[in-house]
Order: sequence, then structure tokens, then C-alpha cells
Amino acid sequence: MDYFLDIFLIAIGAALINNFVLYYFVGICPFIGVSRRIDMAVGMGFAVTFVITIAAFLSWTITTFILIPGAPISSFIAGFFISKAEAAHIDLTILSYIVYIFAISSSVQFVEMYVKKFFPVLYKSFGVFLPLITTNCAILFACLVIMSNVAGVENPADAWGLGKALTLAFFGGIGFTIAIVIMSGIREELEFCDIPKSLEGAAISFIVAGILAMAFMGFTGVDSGLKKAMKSKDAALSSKLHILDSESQIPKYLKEAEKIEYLT
Amino acid sequence: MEKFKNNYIIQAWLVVFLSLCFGSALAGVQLVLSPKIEANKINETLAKVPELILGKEGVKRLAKEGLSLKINPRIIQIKKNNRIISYKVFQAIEKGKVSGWVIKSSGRGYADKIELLIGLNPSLNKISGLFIIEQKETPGLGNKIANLDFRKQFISKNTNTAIIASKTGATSPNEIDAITGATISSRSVCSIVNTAVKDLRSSLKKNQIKPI
Amino acid sequence: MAQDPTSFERFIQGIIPENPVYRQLLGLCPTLAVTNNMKAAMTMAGAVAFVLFGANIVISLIRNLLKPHLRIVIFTLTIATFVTIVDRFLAAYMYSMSKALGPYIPLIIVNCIIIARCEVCASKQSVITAGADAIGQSIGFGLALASIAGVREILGTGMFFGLRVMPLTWPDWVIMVLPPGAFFTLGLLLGTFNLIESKMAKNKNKG
Amino acid sequence: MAEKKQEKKPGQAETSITPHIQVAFSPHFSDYSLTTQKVMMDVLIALIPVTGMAIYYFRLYAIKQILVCLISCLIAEAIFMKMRKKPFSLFDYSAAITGLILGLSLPGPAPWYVGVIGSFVAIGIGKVIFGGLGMNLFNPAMVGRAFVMISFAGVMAASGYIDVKGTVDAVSMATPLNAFKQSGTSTAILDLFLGFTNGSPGEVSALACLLGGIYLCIRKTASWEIPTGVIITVIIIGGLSDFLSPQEGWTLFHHLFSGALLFGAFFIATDPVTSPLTPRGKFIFGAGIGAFVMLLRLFSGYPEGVMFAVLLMNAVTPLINRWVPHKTLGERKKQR
Repeated sequence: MDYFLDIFLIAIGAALINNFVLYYFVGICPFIGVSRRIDMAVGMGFAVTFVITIAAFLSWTITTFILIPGAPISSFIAGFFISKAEAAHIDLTILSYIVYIFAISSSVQFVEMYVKKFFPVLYKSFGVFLPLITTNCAILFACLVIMSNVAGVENPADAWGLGKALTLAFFGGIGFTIAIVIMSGIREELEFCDIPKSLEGAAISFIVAGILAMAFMGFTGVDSGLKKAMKSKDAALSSKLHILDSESQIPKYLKEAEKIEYLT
Repeated sequence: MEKFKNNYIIQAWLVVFLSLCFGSALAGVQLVLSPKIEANKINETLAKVPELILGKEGVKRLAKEGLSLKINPRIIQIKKNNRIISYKVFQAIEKGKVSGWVIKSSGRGYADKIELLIGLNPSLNKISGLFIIEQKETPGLGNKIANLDFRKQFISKNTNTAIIASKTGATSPNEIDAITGATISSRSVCSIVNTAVKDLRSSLKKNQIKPI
Repeated sequence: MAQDPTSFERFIQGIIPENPVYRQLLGLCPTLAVTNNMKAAMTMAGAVAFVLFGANIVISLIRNLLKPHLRIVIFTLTIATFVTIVDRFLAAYMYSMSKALGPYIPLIIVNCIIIARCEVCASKQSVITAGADAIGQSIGFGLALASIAGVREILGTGMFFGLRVMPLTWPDWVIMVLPPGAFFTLGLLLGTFNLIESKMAKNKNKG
Repeated sequence: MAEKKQEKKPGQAETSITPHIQVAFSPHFSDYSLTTQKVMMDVLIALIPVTGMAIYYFRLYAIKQILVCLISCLIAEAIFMKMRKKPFSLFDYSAAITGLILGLSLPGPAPWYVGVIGSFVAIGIGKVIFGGLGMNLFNPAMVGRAFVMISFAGVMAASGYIDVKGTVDAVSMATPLNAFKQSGTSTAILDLFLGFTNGSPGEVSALACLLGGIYLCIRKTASWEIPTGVIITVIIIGGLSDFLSPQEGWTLFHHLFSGALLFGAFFIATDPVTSPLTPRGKFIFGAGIGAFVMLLRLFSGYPEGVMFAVLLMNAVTPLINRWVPHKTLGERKKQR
């Protein structure tokens, strides 16, 4: 139950609250450049979502099994050359950026070939965007967030599993799609507006993006609110259990348990 | 010859060569810098420990008397809701006696994760200091939790009762003033402190490391 | 090759006429993300300058060996290496800053400025020109970041480089240090830049 | 796009530009005999009960805030229109309405600069930058309000409504939504309905909002679909949340009558320029606002969500216009 709640919160966070474009500013180039027509924006959005998910899968797998200290594959291979204890400390995270960027570009290549061969219709609608995507920061950003949640956590139990990583990536892509589609709709309308000459083009897009970012700020805290709403019933129960196994010398907590909102 | 020239590996010799060069460069960087980075990571928390336990005056006194604080970092894992949660705990020892504890803990704030250090007295029933390591709360509102004015309210609060952030001004001893307009951030800090202390108090008391 | 700009032209072009942010609209993601205070913006500008300079020099050195279909791979490899170095360096010597900049340092890899300069200049011209180009572009990028970060930090916190410049009664425009403020500032500054430029072009035509 | 711009000479009068706009933007005035001025006059009349209630109840606070916003909106309009070398359009009352709505939606005790900055942002970024009246994509008053709300959250949100030193009783208590969200106390429904509670001057009285709003709908200045959409959605979601997790003392009627819901539904969301063109689109627009309001009220950190909801739905208005009528994306492609 906790796991699904976490997944749900990651999804909402990536798509709306901390929208990739409007909060983290990644993927701005296509957001400003490509978003002239709605159908193109939809195509671009889906292409990004598609690639981001695949790249996330690759980067999670590589990070977990090869890069982090004590990762199974790297320590197994190193075990042939040095002692087992030393092999468990092999830290390859310094290579992570290089590995990710190659994972992204190869997945873009792969996706392009695959889609071209097996889904020609799909290729027609978003194939043209695929090569552009390699330098889309949103994808590398998703990989980096996943890395920091796999390799950067102090408590190994908190490290993200594949499910969370894919959720973040997929919904990050959805958030990107939402932003870029809204923006393209507005830009179609902007053609009829009388914009000052010096602000035409990118400048007015930034200002509209600012207003959008302002509107999206309304979502701040929705995740905490949802968590609170969904957890309130479990919280009392679980903290009672906890008190039982840890000596009952602090009885007052039993009463306060419901007020504690954010359990780590 | 023609076939030889078109071989992929041969064509990519530059890539392979560059990879080797860059790889060794990175290995060098890693060798030189990684101890420093690790030290930075540890120092970030370790450097705060004396002040959190002894206070500013205490640190000055320590320096004056030429004494030093021995700090034992360790990781404590507890089982809660069928999940293993681990905390980093620093035990400070002065002249062979435990002079206090610092717990590193984190939790959700209004915007993102809040990471903080809690200083506790030797018998773990009073808070001796609070430091916010990382927070991304709303600038101008929630980020005031990192200010001294807010943090010093926690000092010498009793940990037997949960600390509550009050919107209307603290009235009872276990209450603190919430930051105006940022009640959620204030409450988050309280709840992180409460949870961490609650989780660790008994286990720390039970199996203290004998001061050397 | 004959018409390719000289080193000096490359250097000058990078600063204003081909300013990476205001004219080419490249590298927007760090431009928006790290400009809520001057210190972070300048660190970012320094990091980008280092990577740009390093990548330009290396690419220029090996420009005669490049194969067209493999060049992007080599660009990416070079850039990613330099970014990793800069990232580790910051973590070792400016730990708090590296924490504050977070993922935006590694994101330099996909910063279009660098790959564009490698493609346009370094892979075609000599080392000295490539170096001059990198320095010019870096200065241009730094100036752009400084202009945005200056506006945002002064309005948003009443401070400049962490020092108070506004009276104490100044009500902080918190929005300026948040995402919407970044968009507004960049949009309006871009408009101002275009306006000044079109006025200058007009004057030139008249004269 | 560029050619269109060149057709317009700088000195051209506002009226001669208007027909060009109306083709694109104004089929929402179902009666074409209504001029902009008349429409705006209607809105001003409809705002009388709300303004009256605000002044009666908040006295100096309301008068000060409204005046600050009105005057700075007019000044901003004059300055920005001059900068754009366009005729100064004071007499279409649109700037006045933006100012009035902004003034009514800001908390009374908020300091003067909040109103001034809000007005300049509203007129500048919200309106004139897009070409002035009839071409703005977002509701100007809400753009201004969101800007100051996020900027000066300390003096705006929650605590902004409470003036401890206040001599007027009304402003020394928490707003109903805040009081409930923070400490679980609820306000009597009758007080909410009549307006004897704290809040932004314009939003407190549900009755006044209903009176003005119904006048607008009868005069067909505002389309009835939008407020209906808002209210129906709030009833559905509010009722559902009431049913699923009943909270003591907070019912569906509290959701309906508290906060800026009715004020927003009748006066802010109905802005014809920033809402969809077709009746069905309008209903969806209203429903979207209602849904976002409830989502933000129930879960977000802000006590109220009307402003954000209106901005969000303004943003998707072009998409509603495009997808709601009869055309879908696929069909459009075939037409080409």
C-alpha cells in the first residue's frame, strides 16, 4: 500500500507539481522551438515520453547492476582480479554521465530504427523528432534524478526500484507533453495577438511560460495533502505497533501519533 | 584492403583511443579528488556536531581549554512498519564521558525533502540544537526554518512530549511558534524531529557504546 | 575555409552579436534554473566556460581525424568527460555550491551551446581560433547569466552577490527567485535586447 | 503574422482595429449590438452589490485597497499604452474593471505596494503585452493577483487577512477556509452566505456575488454556462468528498459559499476574452475550474484555489476551442 502511494505521489509530482518544463526548466529548447502547432507538439511529447521511459530503464539497470559500489556485475568481474572484499567497493559512478548520454543516444537510435520498421504510421507522426531528442535535457535529467535516488541515498533500503524509476520517467514525459501541448495551443492563439515587435517569438513564449509556471505553482503541496489524506487512517495503527516493540516508556506519543504528518 | 578500411572497429579507432585517454584522465581525477569529496560529505555533518551539542559558548570553551570532542559516527537501523529505516547517529565523547548525541534525519517538507541534524543531551531527553542541512522550501516563507530565530526555539525542549508548531504563538512548554504563512514547513520540521527522536531514543539508550 | 571568421572575429561575435543566450537561444536550461542568485550563476558560467574551452581545444586538435558519421559521438564523449571533471572538481572544492547546482552541472552535457560550437567552429578551424571562440562565447554566456541573475537576485532578495543593496524595507519579490520569475525576467530582457538592437540597426541605416 | 502587423499604422484608432479582433475573438457576445463599453458598464453595475458589501463591511480597508488598485491600473494602462504607441483606452472601462476586481480580491490589510505591483503586472504582463483589450490570453486581474500572491506570500496568504492591530472586528479573524484548514473550526453557513466573515473584500458575501452574477447572466453579458459548470462540479466533488470522508462542521455549502468561489465563478471566469467560444466549451471550462478549485482546496498548501484554477483553465482555453466543437485532430489532417 505504501509502495503504491509512493508511486502515485512520484507520478503526480513529476507530471504536475514539479513539472519538468515549468519547474525544473528541462526541455526548454523544444518547448520554445517546436511548440508552434498542436499536432507537432503532441508528436514531440509522445516521442519524448517514449524515449525517456526507455532511457530510464537502461540507466536504472546500469546504475544498479554496474555503477554503484557493490553492484553485482562490476564486483563479480573485479572479483577475478582483486580480493572479494575490495571488489565490493568498486565505485564506477564517475562514469555515470558518459554512460547515460550514450544510453540515451543509443536508445534514440534503436527506437528510431524499430519504430521505422514496425510502426511506419507512428514513425510518420513522431519519427522526425527522434534525432532531436538526444540533446533534450529532460531525458538526461530523468536519468540523473534516478541516479541520485539509487546511488545517492544513505539508506540502501530507500534506493528506488525499477518501478519508481519508470514512473518518474514516464510521468515526467507526460508532464512535458502537457506543458508543450498547452503552450502550442497558446502559441497558435498568439498569432492573432498584437505583440510588440521586440517581444515576438521566443520572448513572448517565455512570458507565457512564466504565467503558466505561476498557475502550476498552485499545485505545490498537493502531494503532501494527498499523502496526509490517504495515510491518516493507517498512521494511528502503525505507530501503535511501533510503540509495542520499542518499550512503552513514552506513552504520550500514542496520543500524538495522529498529529505526526510526515513519517520518514 | 578495401574491406579492412571499411571495418567498423578500424573506422572507430579514434573513438576507442579517445575513450582510453579520457578513461585514464577520469581515473586520475577520481583518485585525486574522491577522498576529498568523501571528506566533504562527512565534514558537512561532522563539523556541526560540537556546536549542536555544546552550543556556541561550549565550543569556545572547548577551544580555550584545548580539549577535543571525540565523535563516534554510526548507523542505527530500526524496523518500523515492516520497513528498515536507518539513521546516522553521532555520539560525542568528551573526557571519556558521553556529552551528547546528534541524529541526522530527513522527511518531507512543503516543497521537497528537508534534511536536518538534531542535537540531544546525553540522557536523550532534551534537545540541545537543531541544524537544517538541506531544504527547498518557499523562499521568503518556508525557508525561514533555516534561520536561527526559528531553530533556537527547539533548544532545551523536552523530548518526552511531541513538539508542536503552534500558529497562534507558543503557550505550553512543548510548543514552538510556527513561521507566519509557513505552518506546513514548521510542522514538517517538528514532525521530523519528533519521529527521529521517537524512533531512536529507546534503542540508543539500550545499547550505548561504552565511552572509551 | 577562406571566409571563415578569424580568431578575433570569433571572440567578438560570441560576446554580443552572437550571444549564445540572447541571439542563439541556446543553453536555456541553466540560464533559467541557476540564475536566482549571482554566485550560482557565476559558478555555472565558469563551469560552462571550462567545458566549452576544453571541448573546443580537443575537437580542434583532432579535427582532421574526424569522420562525419562518428563526429557527434566524439563530441559527446569529449563533452561528457569534461563535465565529469568539472562536476568532481566542484564537489571537492566548492561542496555547498555543487550541492546547490545539483543536476544542472551534469546537464551541461546536453547544453546545446557546446555541441553547437564544436560543430560550427572547432571542428573546422585552428586551435587558436577555437580557443578564442570558446572564450568569447563563454563571456557572452556569462554576461547573459549575470544580467538575468542580477535582476532576479536584486528584486527577489534585495541583495547582489549576497550583499544587501536595497533598503531594508524592500519587500522581497519572492516570485523572482522562483521558476515564474525566471521566465518573466528572461522574456522581458530578451525583448529589451531585441528592442535595443533594432534601434541600433535603424540608426546604422540612417547613418 | 508579420504582414498583419504592418497593416496597422501606429496612429490608427482603437475602433478600426476592433473589427479585426472580433472576427477572431468575440463571437461570445451573442448580441452584436452590445459594444465593449456597454458590456463593461454592465460588469460595473453587477459589481455594485459586491463593492457595496465590501465597503459596508470592511470600511477603510476595502476603500483603500480598491482605490489603490483602480488608480494604479488606470495609470498603468496609460503608461503601457503610450509605450506601445496606441490610443489610451481609458473610456472602455476595461482597466477600471481589472482594477476593481483586483482590489476586491486582495486582502484588505495588505500594504499599498501589493496593490500597485499587482496592478502594473496585471495590465502590463496580463494585458497590454498581448495587444491590449480583447487579445489577452489570461485574465489580467488573476495574473496580477497570482504575481503578488506568490511574491508577497507573507503579507498575502493566511496571515494577510488578519490585522492584529485592526480596529475593525472583521479583519482580526482568520478567513473561513484558513480557519478550517489550519485548526478545523468552521463558520456558520448564514454568516458565509451573507458575508459576515473575513476574507478578501469582494468574496465574503455569497449573496452579493449571486445578485451581481445573476444580473450579468440575465443581461447575457456573462454566459451562464461557465458559473453553472463551476457550481455543478463543486457540488459533485464537494458532495463526494463530504460523503467519503465527512469532516465535522464542513459541508458542501461551506465549499460553495466560502472563499472566492462564487466571486470567481461569476466575475472572473466569465471574462469573455479568456474563455472558450462555444457553449459546450464554456461549460467544460467552468467544470474544469470547479474541479481544480476543489483539488487545490482539498489537497494543496494554499487554502484557496480559484485564482490558480482560472489561470490553468485560461491556459487550456485554446485547446478547448480547438477540440471541443466537432473537429478532432485526425479530422483536421484530412481536411488539408
